[in-house]
Amino acid sequence: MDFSSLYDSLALIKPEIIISVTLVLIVVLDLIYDKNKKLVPYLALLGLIVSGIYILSDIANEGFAFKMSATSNKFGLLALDSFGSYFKLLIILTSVLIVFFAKHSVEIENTGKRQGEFYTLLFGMILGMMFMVSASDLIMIYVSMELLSFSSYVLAGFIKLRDRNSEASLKYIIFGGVASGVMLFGISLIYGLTGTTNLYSINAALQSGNINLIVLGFSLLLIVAGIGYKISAVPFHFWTPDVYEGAPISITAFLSVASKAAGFAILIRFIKTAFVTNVDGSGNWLLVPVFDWKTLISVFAILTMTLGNFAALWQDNLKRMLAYSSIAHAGYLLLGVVVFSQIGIEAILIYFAIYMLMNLGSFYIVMLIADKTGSEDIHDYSGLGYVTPFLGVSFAVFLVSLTGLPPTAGFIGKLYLFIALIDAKMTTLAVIAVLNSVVSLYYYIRVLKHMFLTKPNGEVKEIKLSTANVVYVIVLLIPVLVLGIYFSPLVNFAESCLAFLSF
Amino acid sequence: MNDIILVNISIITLLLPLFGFGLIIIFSKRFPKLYMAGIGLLIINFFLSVVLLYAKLSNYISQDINFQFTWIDFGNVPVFGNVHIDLGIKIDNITVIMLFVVNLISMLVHIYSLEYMKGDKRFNRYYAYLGIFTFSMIGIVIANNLLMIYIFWELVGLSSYLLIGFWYEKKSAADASKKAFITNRVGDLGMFIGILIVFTTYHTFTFDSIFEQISNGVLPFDSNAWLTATGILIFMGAVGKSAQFPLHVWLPDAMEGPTPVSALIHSATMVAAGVYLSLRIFAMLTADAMLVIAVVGGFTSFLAATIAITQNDIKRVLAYSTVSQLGYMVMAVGVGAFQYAFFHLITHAFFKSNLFLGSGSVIHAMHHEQDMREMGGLRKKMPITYAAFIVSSLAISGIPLTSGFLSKDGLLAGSLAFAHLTGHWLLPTFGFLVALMTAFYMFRLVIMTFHGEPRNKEKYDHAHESPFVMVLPLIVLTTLSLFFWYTPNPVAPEQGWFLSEWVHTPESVVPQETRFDFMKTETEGVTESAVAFSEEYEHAMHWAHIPTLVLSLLLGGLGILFAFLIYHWRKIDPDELAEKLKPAYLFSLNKWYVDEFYEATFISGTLKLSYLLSLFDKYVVDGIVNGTAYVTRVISTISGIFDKYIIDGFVNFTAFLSGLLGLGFRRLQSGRIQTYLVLVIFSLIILLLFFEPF
Amino acid sequence: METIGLNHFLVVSAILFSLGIYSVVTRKNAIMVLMGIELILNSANINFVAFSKYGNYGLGGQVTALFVIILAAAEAAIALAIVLNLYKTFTHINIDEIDELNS
Amino acid sequence: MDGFPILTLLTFIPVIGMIIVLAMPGKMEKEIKYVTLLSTAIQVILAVILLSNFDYSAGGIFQKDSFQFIEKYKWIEIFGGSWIGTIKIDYFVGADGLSVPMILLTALISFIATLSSWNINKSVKGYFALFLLLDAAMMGVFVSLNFFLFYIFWELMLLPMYFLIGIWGGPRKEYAAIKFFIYTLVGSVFMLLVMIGLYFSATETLANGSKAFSFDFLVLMDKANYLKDGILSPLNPHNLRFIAYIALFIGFAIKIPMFPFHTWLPDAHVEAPTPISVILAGVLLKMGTYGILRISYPIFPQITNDIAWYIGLFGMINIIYGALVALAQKDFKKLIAYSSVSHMGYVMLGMASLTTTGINGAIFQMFNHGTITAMLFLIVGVVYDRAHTRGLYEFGGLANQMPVYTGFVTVAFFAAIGLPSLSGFVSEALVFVGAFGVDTLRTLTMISALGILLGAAYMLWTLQRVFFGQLPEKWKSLTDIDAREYAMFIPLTIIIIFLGVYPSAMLNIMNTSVNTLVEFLSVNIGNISIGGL
Amino acid sequence: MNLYDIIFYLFAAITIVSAFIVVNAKNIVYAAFSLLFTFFGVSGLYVLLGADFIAIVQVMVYIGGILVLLLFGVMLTHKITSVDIKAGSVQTIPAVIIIGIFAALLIGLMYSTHWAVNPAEIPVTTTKSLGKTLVTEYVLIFELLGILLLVAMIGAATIARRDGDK
Repeated sequence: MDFSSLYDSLALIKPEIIISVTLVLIVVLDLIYDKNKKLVPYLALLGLIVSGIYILSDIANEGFAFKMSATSNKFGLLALDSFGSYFKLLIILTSVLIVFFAKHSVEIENTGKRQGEFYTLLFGMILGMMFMVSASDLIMIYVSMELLSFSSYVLAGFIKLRDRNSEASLKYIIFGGVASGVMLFGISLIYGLTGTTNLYSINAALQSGNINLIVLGFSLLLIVAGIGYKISAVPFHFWTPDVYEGAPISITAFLSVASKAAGFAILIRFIKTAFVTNVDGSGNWLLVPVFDWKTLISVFAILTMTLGNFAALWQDNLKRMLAYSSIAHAGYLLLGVVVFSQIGIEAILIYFAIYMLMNLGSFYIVMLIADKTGSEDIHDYSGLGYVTPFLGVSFAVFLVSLTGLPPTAGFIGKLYLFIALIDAKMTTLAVIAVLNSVVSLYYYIRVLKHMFLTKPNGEVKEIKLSTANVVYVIVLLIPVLVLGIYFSPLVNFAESCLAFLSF
Repeated sequence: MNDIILVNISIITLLLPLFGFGLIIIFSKRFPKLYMAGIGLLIINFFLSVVLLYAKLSNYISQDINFQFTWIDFGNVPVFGNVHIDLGIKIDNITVIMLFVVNLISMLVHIYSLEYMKGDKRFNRYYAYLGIFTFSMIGIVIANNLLMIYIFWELVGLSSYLLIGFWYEKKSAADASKKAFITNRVGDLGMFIGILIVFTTYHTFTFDSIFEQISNGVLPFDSNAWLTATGILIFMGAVGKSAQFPLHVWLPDAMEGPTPVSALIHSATMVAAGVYLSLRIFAMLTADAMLVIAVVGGFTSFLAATIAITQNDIKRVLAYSTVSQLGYMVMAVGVGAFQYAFFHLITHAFFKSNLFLGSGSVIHAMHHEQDMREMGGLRKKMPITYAAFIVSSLAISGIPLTSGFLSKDGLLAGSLAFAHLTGHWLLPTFGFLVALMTAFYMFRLVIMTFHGEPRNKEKYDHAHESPFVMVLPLIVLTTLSLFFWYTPNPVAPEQGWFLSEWVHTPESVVPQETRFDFMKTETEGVTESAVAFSEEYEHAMHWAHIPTLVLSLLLGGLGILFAFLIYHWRKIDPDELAEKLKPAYLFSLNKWYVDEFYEATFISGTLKLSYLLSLFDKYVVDGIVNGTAYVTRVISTISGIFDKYIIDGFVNFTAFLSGLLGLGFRRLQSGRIQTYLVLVIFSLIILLLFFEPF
Repeated sequence: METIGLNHFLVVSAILFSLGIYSVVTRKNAIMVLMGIELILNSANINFVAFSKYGNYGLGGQVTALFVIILAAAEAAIALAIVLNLYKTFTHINIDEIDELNS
Repeated sequence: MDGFPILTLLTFIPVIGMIIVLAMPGKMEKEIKYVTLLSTAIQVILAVILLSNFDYSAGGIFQKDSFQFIEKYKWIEIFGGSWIGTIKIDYFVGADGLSVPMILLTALISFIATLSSWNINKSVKGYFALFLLLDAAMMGVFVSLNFFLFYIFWELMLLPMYFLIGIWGGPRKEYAAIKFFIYTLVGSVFMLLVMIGLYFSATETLANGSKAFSFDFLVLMDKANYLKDGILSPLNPHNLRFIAYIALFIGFAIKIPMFPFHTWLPDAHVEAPTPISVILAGVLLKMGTYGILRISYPIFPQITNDIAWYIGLFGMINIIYGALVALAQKDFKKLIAYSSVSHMGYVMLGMASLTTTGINGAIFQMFNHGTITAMLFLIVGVVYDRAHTRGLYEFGGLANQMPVYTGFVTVAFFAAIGLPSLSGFVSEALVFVGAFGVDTLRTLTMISALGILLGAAYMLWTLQRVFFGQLPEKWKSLTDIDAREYAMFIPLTIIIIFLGVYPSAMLNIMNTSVNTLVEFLSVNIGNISIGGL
Repeated sequence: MNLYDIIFYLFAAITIVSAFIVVNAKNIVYAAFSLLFTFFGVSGLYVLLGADFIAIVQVMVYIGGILVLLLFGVMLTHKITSVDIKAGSVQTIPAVIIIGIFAALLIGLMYSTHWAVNPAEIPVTTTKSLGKTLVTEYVLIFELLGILLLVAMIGAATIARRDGDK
C-alpha cells in the first residue's frame, strides 16, 4: 500500500476521521476543563454535524478504502457506498438527538464530572458503528463491533451505585463477550474455508465452489449469532430487556436505534456482499446456493416479532416494554431482509428512519416522566394524560406510530415492509406480521389507557416541561406526522441509497 | 261527474282522517277541544263517501275507475328494462260500499265515543288514533295493488295496536295490544312472502295486471302449486287480520280496548279487511287454495261458536261471535260464494257494531262491569239499547226480516251447493251447527243481560239509559240491520239490488285445470261471459235454496228456544248442564287451550331460544374472542416470563431427569445470564440441525 | 497415529471453545466467566493461526490473532472494571444471584 | 360546481374545526361546543349543496367520467427504480349514487350527535376535538376513490373512537374500547394486505405513457389493467384472489358487524356515551357494507358472484340471531345494539342478491338504519340521562310521564319494526324483493322474513316494559324532553317519515349507480341475468 | 511419531487438561493458575504453527497482562482466607448435555472435514512481515485498535473510579 492510495482511502473516510478527532478533542477538553462539562456536548454536536455534512456531501463518492491489491485484501477493509452512507447519516442523526437527550437527562446530569467520559464513550460507540456499516472485511466488522460493544458495555453501567446499572453492564458484557467470541470462531472457520476474511473475496470463493457446505453453514450460524445479538434477534435477544431496562435511558434509546441500525447494516451487507451473485431486473437477489437463508431469516423474523410482542404484553416497566417492543421491531425489520431484494432493503431504510423518530420520541417521553415522577412503572402513568396533555398526546402519536396505524409515519414504514413481502409473494409471513402488529397494539394502547382512561390513585402532579423538552418532542413529532401523509422525500432518499459497492 | 273527480274525492276521504290525526297529535296540548275537529272531519268524510257511493253506483255501475302513479322508479334496470313500483286506486262497487260502511261506522263511533270516553285523560289522543285508523282502513279499501294493501294493512295493525293498548296502564291492555300486533304479523309474514312471490313473478303489485298475466298463463315459478301457495300465503294475511284459526287468539284479548273501538275495528272494519282482501284476490285463487280457505273459515266459525257459548264476559262473547261470523265469511269465499261473503261482511258490520255499541252502552251504564253474571233485567232500564240488541241478535241468528237472514242464508246455501258439487259436506255441517250455536249464545247473552232479575242490585240501581249521542248510533245501526236496505223481498236476497246489481262475482283467472269443475269456463283464456260460474253451479244454488232456508230457520229457532229454556225459564239448569258436560264445558270455557298451547310452544320456545342464544353469544361467540385473548395472554405469559419459567422448567426438568438417571438430586440454581447463554447454544444446535444442508 | 495436521489443531481449538462456553454458562463467579471468554477467544486464535499456516493464506490469520489478543486485553480490563463496580454495589460477584432485572 | 372542492371541504371542515377547538383554551366549554356545532352544521349545508348539484343520471361505480365532484391531485409519486416501478398515490375523491347517501347520512348524524353531546362536561376540549376528527375520518372513507386514501381514513377513525369510548364511556369502557379497537384492527390489517396485493396486480397508464401501479379503485376494477403475473390478478391461475376476497370481506364484516364478528358491538355500544353510540350505529357500521359495495363487489365480481349466497346466509343469520338475542336482553342499550346486528343483516341480504332492487334496498337500509338507530340510541340516551339506568325492567309507565318522548319513541320503534309509511319498511321490503327474486336466496329470504316478526316482538315488548304499565314511584320526577332534544329528534323523525312516504327521494339518488353496478357485475361475471330483478 | 507430534500432544495436553481444570476448579485461584498453563499451552501451539511473534505476544499479553488482571480482580473481590474464594458451578447438568452435544458436533466437524491444505514453507520469523502487514494492509484496524484501547481505558477507569455520582 503506497501513500497515495492511503490518502485516497483517508479521503473516503472523512466523516469517520472527524468523529475520531472529536473523540480525542473531547478527551482533551475533558482534561482541560475538569469542573465544567458544559462545553462537551456542544463540541460533540459540532463534530457530529460536521461529520454529517461530510457524509451528505460525499454521498456520491463511492469506493473501496484500505485495499491492497497484492494480498488477499484486494477489496479493502471498507466499502464506502450510499447504503453505508444512509446508515451513517442515520447514526449521526440519532447521535445528535441522543446528545440532546442526554443533555436533558437528569441521570446523566447527576454523573457530574464524569460527563466528559460519557461523551467520549458515546463517540466510541459512534465510531464503531460508522466503521461497522461500511466494513467489508470480517475482521474489520469484528473490530468495529467490539469498539461499539466495549463503549456500550461501559455506558450501560455508566450510572454507578445503582444496582440495575451495574447488573445491566455485567450481563451485557458477558453476553456480548460470548457472542463476539462465537462470531470470531465462526469468522475463523470462514477464513479457513476461503482463505480470506474479505466479503468480496469470500463471495468469489463461494462462487468458485469447492466449499464444505456443512462447515460453512456452521460458521455462518456462528456469525449470524454474533450479528443477531447486536440486532437482538430471537434467540440472541436475551440480554436486551435486561440491559435496556438497566442502562441509562439515553443509552437505551441509543442502543435501540443506532446500535440496531448498525447491526442491520452489517447483516445486510454481509449477506449482500458475500452471498449475492446477481440482482435481477426486479431487484431480487440471487444468492449463492449455499444456505437456506430464506427459511433461516424467516424463522428469526417470526420468532423475533412474535416473542417481542407477546413478551411486551406483560411488561409494567415502560423501559422494559419498549425494549421488548424494539425486539419486535427488529422482527419486522428482518422481514425486509428476508425478501432478499432491493425493495426489501428500501423498506428497511425507510423503516429505520421512521423507527428512529418514534422510538426516540417514546423513550424521551418515558425519560421525562421518569425524571419527574421517579418511576417507569405503567401504573404510575395514570392520569398523566390530563395533567400534561402535551406529553400524553405526543406519546399517543409515537405509540400509534409504533403500532403502525395511519396517518402516522409508522404506518408508512410497515406499509413498505408489507409491500416488499407481498411483492415477493410471501403472504404467510405478511399475515403473521400483521397479526403481530395487532398484538402490539394491545400493549401500546395499554399505555394510553393508563394515561387517559385509568383513574389515578392519588393526585397527579403536573409534569413541568422546559422549552427545550417541548421543542425536542415537537422536532420528533412533526416528522412522524408529516411522513405519515407525505413520505415522498424519505422514500426518494432511501431509494437513492440502495447502492452497494460491487466488484 | 267524471272519474277523475271520483278519484280525487277518494283521495280526500283517505287523507282527511290523516289530517285529523296529525292535527290532533301536534296541537292537542294547545287546543284541548281539538277532538271536535276529528269528529267534524269524519262527518265530512262520511258525506264524501255517500257522494262516492252514489256517483259510482249511478254513473259507473259497471265500470271500474283506476288511477295509478309511480312510487318508486328503478330506472333502466339491466336485463329487465324500465322497472317501477306503482301505487294506485281502484274504485269499483265493493270499494264504494266498503268506503261507505267504514266511514259510516267510523263516524258513528266518533260520535258515540264523545260520551263513552268522556273524561278520559287522553281524549284527544283517542280521536287521533281513530283518525289514523280510519285513514288506514280507507287505504286498504281503495288500493288497487297488493303493496298498498300491505302498507295500509300494517298501518291498520298499528292503529289497532294503539287503540287496544289505549289504556296501557293496565297490563292486560298492553299485553293484548302487543299480542294483537304480533299475531297479526305472523299472518302478515305469509302475506308478505306471497306478495314477494307475486312481485318476483309479475314485477308488479297491481291486481289487474297480475290477473291479466295469470290469465295469460304466467305462473309463479311456472307451477300451479306455487299459484295455489301464493293464494294461500296472501290469504294468511287475512287469517291474521280476520282472526281465523290458528291466529284467532288476539281478537278476544283485543276487547281490552275501549268498547267503541271494538265496535269499529274489531267487529266491523279491520277484521273484515281480511275478508275484503280474500275477495280482492278471489280471481287468482285456485281450487286447492279455495278449499283451504273454506276449511279454515268453516273450522274457525265452529271453534269460535263453541267457545262463545260458555263465555261470561259480554264483550268476549261478542268477540268470539265475531270470529265465528268472520269464519263464515271466509268460508263463503272459499266455497265460491263471493257475493254472499261480501254481503255478510256488510250486514255483519252493521249488526255487530250495533251489538258492540249496545254492549258499550250496557257497560257504560254498569260502570264498566263486563261480566254478564253481574247483570240482568236491564231491559227495563235501557229500552232502546235492548231493542237494538234484540234486532241485532235476531239478525245474527238469521231470523227473517233482518239483514242477517239474507246474507247468512245465502252463504249457507253457497256452502251447501259447494258440498253438493264437490262432496265436501263438512263445510255446510259446520255452517249449520254454527247457526244453531249462534242463535243460542246470542240469546243467552240477551237473556243474561236484559232479562230476569238483576243479579247485582247496586249496579242495577245506578244503571240508566245512555245519553243521546250514544243512543243515536244504535238507532241508525239497528235500522241498517233490517232487510229493506238490501232487497225488497225479505226472503230472496238474490233479487235485491245489492246482489243483482252492485256486487258480482269476478271471473277466475287461474288455469282451467286448477279450478273447481263448476268454475271451469267453456273457452280457454279470457272469456267475455259475465257469468263466473258454470250453469251447474246455478242449478246447485237453486237446489240448495229451500233446504237451507228451512234448516237455518229451524236451527235458529231451536237455538233461541234452548237459550230461553235454559236461561230464562230455567227449565234446564245451566250449571248442572255444565257439570254434566264438564270436559266439553271446560274445553270451551278455556278456548280450546289454544292460548296455552301457544304459550307453551311458540312463545316460551322463542324466549327460551333467545335466552339460550344470548348465553351462546355471551359465552361462546364472545368467548371465542375472549378465548383468543386469553390464549394470547397465556402465550404472552409464557414468553413474557420466558426466561423464568421455561428456563426454570428446563432446569427442573433436567433435575428431574438427572434424578431419574440416578445421578442424584442436586439443588440447581438458575443463574440468569448463564441460562440465557445455555439457551442460545441450545438454539444454535437446533438451528444447526435444521439449516445444515445435509 | 497419523501425522499431526490441521485437523488436530482444530480439534484442540474445538475442545477449548467448548470448555470456554461451558465455563461461561456454569461458573458462578464472574471472573471465572471471564476466563471462559478468554478460552473462547484463544480457541478462535488457534484456528486463525492454524488456518493461516496450513492454508498458506498469508499473514492475515496471524494478524487477526494479534488483534484478538489486544481486544481480549481491552475486554478483560473493562470486564474487570465492571466486576469491581458490581462488587461495590452487590458485595459479591456471583452472577447467578444477580438477577434483579427480569420480567 | 366545477372546481369547487366540495368533497374536500366536507371532509376537512371538521379538521379545521378540530384545530380551532384545540387552539381554544379548555375553559371555553360553551364556545368549543358551538364551534363543533358550527362545523357540523356547515357540513350539513355542504351536504345539501352537494345533493342539489348532484346529477341523478350519472352512474359512477367504475366509470371515472360519471363520478361527480371529482378532485384528483397528485399526492405521492415516487419513481422506485426498475424493481418497483412508479408508486403513485393520488388524492382522489369523488361521489356517486353509492356515496352520496352515506355522505348525507354522515353529515346529518354528526350534526345530531353534536347536539346530543351537549351535556358532555368531562374534558370537553378533548372530546370535541376527537369527535371532529372522527367525523372527518368517516366522511373521508365515504368520499375516497383511492384505496390508500380510503385505508388511511378507515384507520384514522379507530383512535378517536377508542378514546371517545374509553374516556367518556360507561363502567366497562376500557374493555369495550380495547375490544373495539383490536377487533377492527384485525379486520383492517387484512385489508391492508389485500390492498398491497391489489396494488401490485394492476397498473395504470400515466400521462407520459409509462405504467404505474395504482391504488385507484377505478383502475383496480378494470380487468384490462391487471398484470399477467400480478399476485391478485384475475388472469393469474394462482387462486390467491379468493383468499384475498375473504380477508377483505372479514375486514368489512367486522365493521358491519357480521355474525360471528359482532361481539364487539354490544360492548362498545353499551359502554359508549350516547352520541358515540349514535355515530357508531349511525355511520360506522355502514362503512363495512359500503366497503363491500364499493370495493369487494366491483373489484372481485366473479368471486362476489360465487360467494353471494354465503353473504346472504350470514345476512339471514344476522337477522334472526340478532333479533333473538335482542329478545333476551335486559339492558335497553344492549337490546338496541343487537337490533342493529339484526338490521344490518338486511343490508347483507340485499347486497347478496346482486340485483337492482336488492342493492337499492341495501343502501337505502344503510341510510335508514343510520337514522332510525341513531334515533333509538338517542332515545336510550334521553332516558339514561335522566334515570341513570338502562335496565328494561326498572321502568314502566313512562308514557304518561314523558308523553312527547314516548311519541318519538313510538315512531322510532315502529320504524325499526319496519312499519309501512316509515322509511325502514321500504328498504326492508326492497331487500326482500331483491333477495327473493334470486332463486338461490329464496329460502334464506323466507327465513329472514321471520326477522320482521321477531323485530316486532322485542321492540313492542320493550315499549311495553318501559313505557306502558304503572310508573314506579322513583321515576315520578322524570321530565319530558327539552328543546335541544326536540332538535335532535325532529329532523330524524321528519326524515324517517318523509322517506317512508316518498322513498324515491333517496332511491333516485342511488338508482343509476346501482344499475350501473349491477350491469357491471353481470357483464364481468359473464352472466347477463345474474339474479332476479 | 516424530518429535513434532510429541511436542504437539504435549502442548495440546497441557492446554486441554489445564482448561479442564479451569472450568472445573472449585478454587478460583487454582483456576486462575490453571489458566496460566492453558495460555502457555496455546502459546506452544502457536510456536508449533510457526507463529513465533504471536506466541510471544500470547505469553506477554495473556500471561503478563490479562491473567494478572484477572488475579487482581480475584484479589479485589474476594477475601482470600474465606470460603468465598471457592467458586461453584450452576446448571452443570443441562450445560453438560447441551454443550456436550455442541462439542461433539464441533469436534466431529473439525476432525472429519477435509480442509484445503496448501503446504508451504514456514518462514523462520514472521515478526518483520507481520509488522509490515500491520501498518499497510491492516493499518486502519491497527489505528482503530488504538482508539479502542483509549476508549477501553477511559471506560475501565470511569467505571472503576471511586468517585460516585451526585
